[in-house]
Amino acid sequence: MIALAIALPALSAALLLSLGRRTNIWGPYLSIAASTSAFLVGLWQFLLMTNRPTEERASITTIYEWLVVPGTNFKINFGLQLDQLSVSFVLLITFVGTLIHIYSLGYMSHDENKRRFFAYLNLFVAAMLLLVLADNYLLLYVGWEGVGLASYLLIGFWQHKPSAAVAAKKAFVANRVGDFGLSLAIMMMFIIFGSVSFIDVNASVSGSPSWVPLTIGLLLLLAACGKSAQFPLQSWLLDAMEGPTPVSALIHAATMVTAGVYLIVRSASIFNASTFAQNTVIVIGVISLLMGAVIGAAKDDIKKSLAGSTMSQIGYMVLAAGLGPIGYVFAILHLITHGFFKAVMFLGAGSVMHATNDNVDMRRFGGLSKSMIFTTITFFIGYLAIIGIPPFAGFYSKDHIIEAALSHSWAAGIAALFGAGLTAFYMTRMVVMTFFSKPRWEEKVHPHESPISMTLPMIILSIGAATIGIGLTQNNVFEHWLEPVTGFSEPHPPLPILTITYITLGVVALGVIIGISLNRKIPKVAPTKVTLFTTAARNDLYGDLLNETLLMRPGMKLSKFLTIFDRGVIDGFYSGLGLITGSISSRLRRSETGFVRSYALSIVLGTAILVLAILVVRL
Amino acid sequence: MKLFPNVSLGAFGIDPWWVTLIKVLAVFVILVLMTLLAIWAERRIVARMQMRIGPNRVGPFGILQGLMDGVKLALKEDVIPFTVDRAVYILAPIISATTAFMTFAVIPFGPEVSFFGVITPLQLTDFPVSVLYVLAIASVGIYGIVLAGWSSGSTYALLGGLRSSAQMVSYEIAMGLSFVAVFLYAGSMSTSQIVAAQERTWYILLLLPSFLIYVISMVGETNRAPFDLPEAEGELVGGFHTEYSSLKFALFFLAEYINMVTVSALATTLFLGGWRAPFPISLIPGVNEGWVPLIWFFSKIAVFLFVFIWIRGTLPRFRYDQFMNLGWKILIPTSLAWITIVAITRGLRNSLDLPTGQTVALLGVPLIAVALTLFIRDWRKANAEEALEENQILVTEIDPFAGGHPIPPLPGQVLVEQTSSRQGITNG
Amino acid sequence: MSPNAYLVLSGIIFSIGALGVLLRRNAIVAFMSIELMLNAANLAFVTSARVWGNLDGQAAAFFVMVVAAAEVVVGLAIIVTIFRTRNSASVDEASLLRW
Amino acid sequence: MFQNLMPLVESANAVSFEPVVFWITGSLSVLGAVGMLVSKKAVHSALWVALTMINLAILYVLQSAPFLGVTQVVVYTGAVMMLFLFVLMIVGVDASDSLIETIKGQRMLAIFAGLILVVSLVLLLSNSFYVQTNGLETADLEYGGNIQGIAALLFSKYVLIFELTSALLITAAVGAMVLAHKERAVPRKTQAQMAKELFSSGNYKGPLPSPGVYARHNSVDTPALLPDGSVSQISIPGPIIARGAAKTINQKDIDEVQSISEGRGIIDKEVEDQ
Repeated sequence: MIALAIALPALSAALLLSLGRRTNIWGPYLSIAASTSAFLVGLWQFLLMTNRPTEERASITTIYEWLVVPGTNFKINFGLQLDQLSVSFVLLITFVGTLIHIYSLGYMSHDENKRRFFAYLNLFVAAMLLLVLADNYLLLYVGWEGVGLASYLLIGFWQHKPSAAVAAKKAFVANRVGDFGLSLAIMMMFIIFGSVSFIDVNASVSGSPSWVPLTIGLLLLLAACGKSAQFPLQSWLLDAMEGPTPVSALIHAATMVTAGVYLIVRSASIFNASTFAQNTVIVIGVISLLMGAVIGAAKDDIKKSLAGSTMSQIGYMVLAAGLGPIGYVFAILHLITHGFFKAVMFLGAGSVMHATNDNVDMRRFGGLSKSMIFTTITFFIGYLAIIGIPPFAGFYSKDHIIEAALSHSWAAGIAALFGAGLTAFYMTRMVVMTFFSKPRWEEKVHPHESPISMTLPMIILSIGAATIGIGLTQNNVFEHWLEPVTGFSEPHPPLPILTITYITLGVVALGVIIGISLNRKIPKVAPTKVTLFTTAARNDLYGDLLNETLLMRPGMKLSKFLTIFDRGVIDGFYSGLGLITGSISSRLRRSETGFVRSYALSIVLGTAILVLAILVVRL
Repeated sequence: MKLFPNVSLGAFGIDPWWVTLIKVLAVFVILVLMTLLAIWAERRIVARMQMRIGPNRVGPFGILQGLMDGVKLALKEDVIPFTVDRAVYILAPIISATTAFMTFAVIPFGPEVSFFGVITPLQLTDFPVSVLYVLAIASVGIYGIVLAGWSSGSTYALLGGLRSSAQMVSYEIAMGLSFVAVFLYAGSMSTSQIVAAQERTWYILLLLPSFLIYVISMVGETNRAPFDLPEAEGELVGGFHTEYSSLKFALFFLAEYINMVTVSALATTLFLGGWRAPFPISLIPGVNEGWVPLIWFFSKIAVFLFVFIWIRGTLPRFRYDQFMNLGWKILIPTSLAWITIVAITRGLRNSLDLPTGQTVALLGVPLIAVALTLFIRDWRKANAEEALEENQILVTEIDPFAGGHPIPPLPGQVLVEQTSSRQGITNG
Repeated sequence: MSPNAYLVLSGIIFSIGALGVLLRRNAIVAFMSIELMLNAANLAFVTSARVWGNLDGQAAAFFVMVVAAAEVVVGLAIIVTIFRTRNSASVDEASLLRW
Repeated sequence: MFQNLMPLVESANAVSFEPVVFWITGSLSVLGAVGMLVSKKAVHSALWVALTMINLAILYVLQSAPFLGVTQVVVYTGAVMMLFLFVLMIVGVDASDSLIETIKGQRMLAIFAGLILVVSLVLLLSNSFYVQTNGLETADLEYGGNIQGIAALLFSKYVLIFELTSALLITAAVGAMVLAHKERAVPRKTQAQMAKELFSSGNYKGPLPSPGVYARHNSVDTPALLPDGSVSQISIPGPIIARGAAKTINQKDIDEVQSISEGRGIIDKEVEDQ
């Protein structure tokens, strides 16, 4: 049944891509219908699940036996695991996905390749659902690559722009680095555990020597870093903003980039078994969360700024996931709330771009609240949610993460707290620069509200962003919901919880105030006389440089060496083989005289010898 | 599953050696005599048809003329041209004559008779595949002609040989196919069994199409007029035996006449009830017993021989391509269709126990209907084509620019005045 | 009479046929040799049928004949075509397909 | 040849005619095979093969396979070998092969291989593979005879093969036609067209009119007159014209020709002369 949720979008994508231009008219609607029905299927499954007692909620459906190696007991099923964790994802993906489909209808209405766009969106939904529903790592890997492909296609959707094409390539390559880790991890599981299904791996990880979960965990972390744009593989995310904004909202904010967090949470047993791996996760999370916030604060491009924010928020999730049982639930909770508020803000940004002739420079915005009332309100709700003002969603998730971090270590806690302040700062900066302050747009720009198909998803998402946090944390309902899958233990922070909350709110307020006060006067062009730190932040904190020096140059050197090695030694060996074969052949082929009778002679000789042999044996 | 009763050829192969020897001699003598008579008859009858008298000097009515001709041929100088392939050249007429004699071994002359106290059938021998044997020997007989043509080293002879063998091979197919219906009805390929199976009804009545095809192909098979193309003297001089003379030529001559007798005898055996008396006479008791049937048998052969001669005196020679067309495009397809019908009829009768009459009605009516519709359709088509040809002189006018793109007129069409359409173009 | 005599005869004729293929250059004669080999095989079939006391061997021989006929038809057509283009029926001259 | 065998065939197992026939026909068939091998002319080879095949047919009949025996003659001798002869005559009537070997070592190796084959086959096959002969009497009687037995086999057990073979045959026939077919670039000329071409070239191909036709003198130097009275230039041999010896025509002749062609008859010579 749940397979339908995957099959429908996949089928729709296949139809739209294979039938081509003739589906131009009805294609987008089919696509929306597929996505909606996937959501309905997910919802129904969810309702069915809630009606069952806790122990019976998880289920695995084997569609068919996928890979069977005869003679061994190795076997991989094409199985779908529907449990509390995956169903949460299914709902998030399909719900936000459907809304963004609808949004795209308005946003992409003038694009002539709309049909292709929708096909890719469907492809993404199908792949993402496969990723979260897979019951083993290999099938997850299929979905993982599928979303990578969809992401690549969508970032490069406007391939005619060189920047978009390059960005797509960059995203693809950066993701490959992560995928390399995932594939190695899967191979290790296969070798060590003899199985790649979640259940078997969970069962056998506890009995294995300590280096096993450590290695696998680090490899999985590498994969998560690639997919979720965490340090040091973060640089592609900012460039990915070259894609259409709905894509940024859906893939590069709400869903795909969180796949890394899902992977870590799904592999909880592995990380639980290795403290070092867990600590690495925390470190990565902290670095990413601070880096993202700093980048977000320095960027003038609204989408890039939001991207930095995404990186930062995912840093929070990774941090939470690294905290172990006390953090998994909050990682997922933050993931969901983030899915809503970040989506609404991206959609808002898209709406703003729509209104200002696709401008993304915040220095050319300002005062848009007067002409775009819905956008402003929904964006503001998202803003309140992300900086963590109660009762908006972000407050509940982020506050819990900070508590959990504090209960793990002071360092992590304070970093998280600092990150919250930074978040407040750059978000305030963004809101002020965009919606308030004086209008700085160009002459020909006439800001206007977006059509209903765009505002409606924003409104729905903003309602979610406002209410979902309180809804999910009421009576610890989400903790209990996820507990059977991820496990949960109450964090015990060194300070009373209420105190922490107040401190957090204080830090946030400080960030807001700084943000407002620093942005009283906004120059139309970014000032050049700035501190070294700002320059670094504007340059993504030299993430690209880091990648270049750490990975690219040594990689190129290695490649060059390998090329020489390949040409000289390996090719030499095989060319030598070829030469030997060739020279033998050119001598042997002389026997092919072209005379039928010579060939017949060899046949008859053979027959004669055969008969002779029979004779000898009989005698 | 037994479709047919056990065939018993027990009467054959048990003769004492001297009976067999006498039979062999008898067959040989009869064939030679028949040849002599046939030659005489042919000359006399054709002469009569051409308002001449024919040979009338040697013996009463010139009846010994054939013998005299033979003696004359034997006494002539035997010329062997320089370019021949000697061995084959000599072998060829021998093959021709030998095979001609051999065929007759399986022809039944009559029922079982008392032969100096030995009860034996009036037939040299018989075996389950006698008729096939006839075909086999006939196909070997072609070698004589081909080899004669080849070994002569002369273009005329070669072409004649090739023609004649192509002709015989082609007509052998039609001939073989015409046998199939007989086999289906008789349930046997042995001549004596086939004659036995015709005790009540002769197959000429049941299988008339087969009979007609056989008669046509037997004329072709024996290279007789109007199918005597291999020796079409206007084109090929004497055909394959152009270079032969004296006794060798006599052998070919002999072979041709023996073959005539043989195919006639085979036709008699397969379609005319063999040695049985014709219908009203057959009611008289005793006519189908003892030595009497020899009369009927030889009368039937005589009738066939007369037909051979008659045709020769009447019909002009075919052109080669027409002749081949007749064989391949008419006789063989017709045979095939006919065999199919016969097979279905037999099959229905065997499996459903339908009497032949009902089967024929069951199959025949739709078949005739189909044939009629096809015929009417073709006839109409032909009429329509004829009308079309007549109407082709009708001139129609076409506007070359009607479709916006100029087109040339078809035959019989003329262009309308150009000015108006030109104007149309410029205005538009 | 022992059936082995027939088999030996079949073997001898088969060998002569094989030799014919090896020694004769005329394509048509080579072809005849192949027919000879097939005939030898047929003789063995017929003999075996008699030895085993069932007719399957004869049926097999029958099929061999039919297939041989088909083979001859096509083979000779090929020879004629080759003769038309190269004006020769020697198997040695059609030797372009070599190194 | 055949008919005298029948008694032997019918009781082949009982009467010891079989060895006699076998030794005669067997020797003949080997003779034919060897003859094929050594004949210079392909036609001779074909005849030798035909001899072998006929003898093999007799051996079939001898071994209770009368149907196969006859089929052998019809198919192999009558059709296959005849086809060979046809082709031989098409591709060169008097082509006689040189028996000198051109491939180095071929003959020696071939004979070597052939010897091994013959010797080992003979040793192998004479070494009693089959100890006893069951004979076909019971098998034949089961269906009522040899032909019926083969027919029953062909149309029951081997019916699929039978159908496949028929498909093969028809394919082969079509294939042969395609192979032997010569694509014509232009349609073949009819006899009438060829005649027209011949004469329309202006080069007169018919018999020349004899000199002196419609002329006063029946001699070579007198030109013939055509029915309309004009002079036919080709009626006098060229050398005579070249020598200037040709007679001229006077009006009287022309009138007379016209008179003849109009049916008024010859103008009385004597009257005219006077």
